[in-house]
Amino acid sequence: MTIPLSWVLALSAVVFGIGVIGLLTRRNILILLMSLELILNAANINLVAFSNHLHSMRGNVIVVFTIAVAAAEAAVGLAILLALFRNRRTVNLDEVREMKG
Amino acid sequence: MTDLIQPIFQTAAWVVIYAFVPSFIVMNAVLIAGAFLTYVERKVIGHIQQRPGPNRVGPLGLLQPLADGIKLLTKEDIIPAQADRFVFVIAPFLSLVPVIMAYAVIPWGEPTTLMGVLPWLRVFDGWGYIPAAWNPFPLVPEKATLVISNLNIGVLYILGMSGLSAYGIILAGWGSNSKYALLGGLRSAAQVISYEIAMGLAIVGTLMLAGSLSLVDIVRAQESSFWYVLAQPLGFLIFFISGIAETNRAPFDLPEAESEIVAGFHTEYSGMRFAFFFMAEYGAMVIISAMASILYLGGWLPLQLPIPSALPAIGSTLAVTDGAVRAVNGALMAVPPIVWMLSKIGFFLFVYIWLRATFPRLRYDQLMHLGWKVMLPLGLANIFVTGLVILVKG
Amino acid sequence: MNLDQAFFLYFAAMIVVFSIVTITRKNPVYAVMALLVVFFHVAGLYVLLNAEFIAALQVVVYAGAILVLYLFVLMLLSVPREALGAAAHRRWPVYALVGGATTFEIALLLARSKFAPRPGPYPPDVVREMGSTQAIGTVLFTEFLYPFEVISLVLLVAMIGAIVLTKKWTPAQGGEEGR
Amino acid sequence: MTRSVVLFRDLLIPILPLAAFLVNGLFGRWTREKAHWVSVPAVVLSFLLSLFVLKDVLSGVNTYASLYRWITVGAFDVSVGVMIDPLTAVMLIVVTSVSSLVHIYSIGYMHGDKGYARFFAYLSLFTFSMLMLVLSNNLLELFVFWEAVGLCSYLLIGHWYDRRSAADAATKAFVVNRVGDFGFGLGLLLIFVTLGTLDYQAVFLGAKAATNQTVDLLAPFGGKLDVGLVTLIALLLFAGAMGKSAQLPLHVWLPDAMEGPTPVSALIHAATMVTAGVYMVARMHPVFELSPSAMATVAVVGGGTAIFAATIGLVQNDIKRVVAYSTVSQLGYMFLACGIGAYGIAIFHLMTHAFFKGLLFLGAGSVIHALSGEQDIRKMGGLRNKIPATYLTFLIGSLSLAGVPLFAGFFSKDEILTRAFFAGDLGRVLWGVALLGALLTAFYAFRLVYLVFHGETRLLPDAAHHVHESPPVMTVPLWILAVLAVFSGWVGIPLIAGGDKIGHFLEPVFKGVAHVAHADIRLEFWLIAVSVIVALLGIAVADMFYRTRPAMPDKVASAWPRFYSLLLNKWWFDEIFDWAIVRPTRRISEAFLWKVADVRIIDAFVNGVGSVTQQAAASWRRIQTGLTQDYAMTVVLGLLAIVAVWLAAW
Repeated sequence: MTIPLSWVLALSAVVFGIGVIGLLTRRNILILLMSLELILNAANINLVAFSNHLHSMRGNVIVVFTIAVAAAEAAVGLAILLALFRNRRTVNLDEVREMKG
Repeated sequence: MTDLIQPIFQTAAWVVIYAFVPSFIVMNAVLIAGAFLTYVERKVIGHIQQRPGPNRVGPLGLLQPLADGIKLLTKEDIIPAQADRFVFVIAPFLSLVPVIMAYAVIPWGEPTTLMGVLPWLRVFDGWGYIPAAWNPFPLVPEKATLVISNLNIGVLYILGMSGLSAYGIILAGWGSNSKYALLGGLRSAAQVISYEIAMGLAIVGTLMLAGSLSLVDIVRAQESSFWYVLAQPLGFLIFFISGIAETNRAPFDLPEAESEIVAGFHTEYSGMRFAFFFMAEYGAMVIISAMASILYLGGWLPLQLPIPSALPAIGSTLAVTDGAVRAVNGALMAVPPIVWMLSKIGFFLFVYIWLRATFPRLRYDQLMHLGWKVMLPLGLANIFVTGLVILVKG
Repeated sequence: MNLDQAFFLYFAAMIVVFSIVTITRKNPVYAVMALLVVFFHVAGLYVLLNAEFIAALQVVVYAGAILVLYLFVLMLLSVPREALGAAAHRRWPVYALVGGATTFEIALLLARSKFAPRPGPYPPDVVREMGSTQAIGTVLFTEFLYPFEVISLVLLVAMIGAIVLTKKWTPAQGGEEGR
Repeated sequence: MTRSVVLFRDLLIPILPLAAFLVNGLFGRWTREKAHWVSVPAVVLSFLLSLFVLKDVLSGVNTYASLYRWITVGAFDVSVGVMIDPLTAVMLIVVTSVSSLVHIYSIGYMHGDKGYARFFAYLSLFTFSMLMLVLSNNLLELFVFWEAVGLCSYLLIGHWYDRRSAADAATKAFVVNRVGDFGFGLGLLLIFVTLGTLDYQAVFLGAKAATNQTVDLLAPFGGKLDVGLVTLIALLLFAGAMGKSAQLPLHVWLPDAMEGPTPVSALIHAATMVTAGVYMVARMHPVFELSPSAMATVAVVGGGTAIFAATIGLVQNDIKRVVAYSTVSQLGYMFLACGIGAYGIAIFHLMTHAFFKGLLFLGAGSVIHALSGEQDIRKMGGLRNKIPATYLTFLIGSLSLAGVPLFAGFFSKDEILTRAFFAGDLGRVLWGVALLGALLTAFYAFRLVYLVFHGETRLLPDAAHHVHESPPVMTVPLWILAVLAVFSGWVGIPLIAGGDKIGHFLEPVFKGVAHVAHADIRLEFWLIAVSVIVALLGIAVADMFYRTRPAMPDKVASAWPRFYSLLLNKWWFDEIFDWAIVRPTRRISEAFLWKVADVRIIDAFVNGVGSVTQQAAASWRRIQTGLTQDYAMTVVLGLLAIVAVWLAAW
């Protein structure tokens, strides 16, 4: 009872693509962060699939790290969002363009 | 045709026998017990406060839960006009479902024949009415452990489910579109997240002793050594206090502090939706009690007194003979394991109610202070000391 | 088709559908709920792939902590619904197209690749026997011990950073007002 | 003790002053008046540890260890390491003991200075650098710390940097040293090119093999001038030593260096840093030994400097400058000893000189301190009773410098003279020169004593009131040094008296050197007698000139006015340098380097780069939209392109 590797890879590619599209098109920073989580999950799915496929634990271990990094990313990202909202009363990314050249 | 249907049938039979039937039994038992627990609570608190408690419906008021249930079922179901309907409707389910799901890994007792039911079911196999390929009964085992699923990550599973209970509360608060509800929801979410960390850290101590994440294995490990409350008294305290906070019970019931924010996140709820939150709360209480029993009091294991002569220092000074102790131990052993388990749970539930009747509610900053600056460091210290002891003793 | 594959198809379908739901909701609360569904099904997928420890982690950390944090921040912000404005920015079709094209390319690349199985020390039956928790622990605390410590440092720094960023500085504390 | 513990203990010797430097250097703001509580214990502890090292070396334990692979580029492989042998041990003791005493002395001398912590920081840094210099086991490490002590010297001469003269003197010291160090650097390069290593032991082994190689110096110009490779190396190294040890004609910086605080003069410009040149020549003696002409150069330069500086010392009026010229002269004696192959004696004289010259400088500092900053000996006189401790110790130092028997300076200087006498024809000539130098030395030493401490007071009236003896924190180091200035010579009592312990001690280091046999004990005795008579004669003349007949000096000066003015103006060295080097350099700089090269070429290029960048940025900045998603889009487009290329190349 096995699942072909290609199925999982296809799924992760699709999730990755959805995440990228969300990241590129949405204005709300919260949704952008969630898109990032989708991208990370796509990568994690790949890691676990290959871990299973190659009979190795390394992929799984790296997923542990990824989840930790995702937690850190969420904490810092949301903190920045809170600070931003406090100062600018907005959560829309295209209203923040101080770095314009 | 048979090639397709036969495996589906067998799978379905497998699902029914292994998943559906036990789940059905446990779920209903828990819900009924939860309802009955409200009665017990009112009665116990009544007696502590020197008043009789409910005593009108049925003998000793025993039918009170039933009356309450009928009342809640027939009550008008109100959804506030400004509420987010979808979130408002789904929140009570989100709060109850994880609690019920958590029961899947709670072991209730030793492998048993269920008083002979299981072998009897297998008798159908021999009658020959059913073609062998279609026969679901060979799946029935001789003996079954009293657990729906013995996951090898059981503890993590319970932690995950208890973490999810924050969703129901926070979404109920937000969906109601009311400031009391929102405040209650936020408080609850912060509280649940905070205390889940301390709880997780407390559990790690026992996990290190048992060397497994499976609840069944943890009980087995205590069978061959001793109850972990003896080795982890600090961990036990942290776990139980965090558990009370995790279930939003007094004295940590800030999310529903009626004097400050009316009824907290469920201010706007009524009828059966309201009842769902209640069932979730009592279900979670039972889960925490069961976890405390399994992790620290040996689960279904009977209480066994130590043999005096085996005690190194004080054994000879005791005026009790080994024989007497062995006799008592034998009597304790004769009590069925599930009774042990249930009575331990009952004990913790009693403590829950007792605490509610005794302690005043904490202030919010006190609650956070306790969680982050007392429980968390103590939990870490507990892990450190446990690790050190394991290292030293090899 | 066997039972695992059937489960996989179910999980995959749910993941894809709810991922799309996540990135298309105007109200972030719905997005969070959709993402919760996605995370649960990803956890299910991990169980299918013999990684039940990762699955538990997915539920405990992703669903139980990270996503709750999102929801929490959402409540704290309490952005008025009118202030959100349009969901996507004005050039979104172009951007979506580029994103889609990239995905297509990656899919093509994956489709053309060959992944020969190179049996390692942890075949599925061995993992099932010892439990994926023990297997991961063995590798994590030997081969990956140093990265593990580094990750804990990363988390600590992120925690401090989040606190510093969200703290309300008063003049008495020597910070700029309203920072 | 295990080897590593011993090594660690030895390393603590330089590390302690380094730590003191770091503390005072980084936290000087807080240590301020308490700076010495950091520096003094560190250096004293170093001294105590050095005693252990000496004990080990006495029992025959030498250390050679590479600690850290420093630079590895191709064949160039240099480690940081330590080498401890008897020579190092002697240097360690000298450096740490004098440094400790100077540190303690500075507590009193620098009291109330606004750069107190900075002063101690640099002093400790100097001690660290000097210790590392003597501990190093290869030439590059030596060179690095060679430069580091030069830096400390620069920093400390310019301690009172708000005084123009101090700042100028610091710069002068730095620049003149660069001239010598340029030669030193070339020497190192030549060694590496020839031998492929800079490690002492490897260099010594390799130098022997390279004895017969020659270098054609004029090859690039089409000419031909073959010079022995080893000679060239030795001379280049000696150029460095000349700069550092103030030998003719690179001596000009040392007298000016007296602008620094007096403890600095005592430590750096008398006892330790300036002797680094002598140490280096002694350390590199296997190379020098291979080239008789280089040896002769060293001896002649040393002898010449000895007499030359002594003549200037006769007429100078600044108390510190007299002592400074005396230092130059005594360093000349050390090089003279090196040049005739008597390295052990050179090091012996280095040690005794460190003690008595350190004493003289600190004594001079005590006088200056007593007179609230007055340095002109014409304005002193009759201080004998007012500052008795300073007087007594200064007198001991002067006796030692003059070479009066039983004082330390006598044994070492006399041994140099004796060895010179037995070192061939050139040696004889140098012996004569050195003997004359000894006469002059005794004269100017006691000129100083008489002018400062004896006779009528010539103090300015308001200065006379404030004359006071220095506090114990300054006089105790003086007494300790005075004791050393007497007894340190006794380890080198000549062979005829059955001594020369230090010679035996250093013998393993210089074992390759051909031992000059003492031809005749009776002759040697007569030589000693001659030098004693010369020393006493010098003192007697000084006594006559400055005590019994005070009119004599003026009479002598007016009898030979041109000679007197030549001496008074230091043989016009500064003026010659100014005319021959400084002014032409300035003229070229002004006319060409500044107005053409700098303004027209370099500035134009730099400004051009700036304006091109500005204009380019003006048009390119438009792609910076400030929208995060545009940047994310760029990332995704990059991914798209990379995967596309990959797919295309499949």
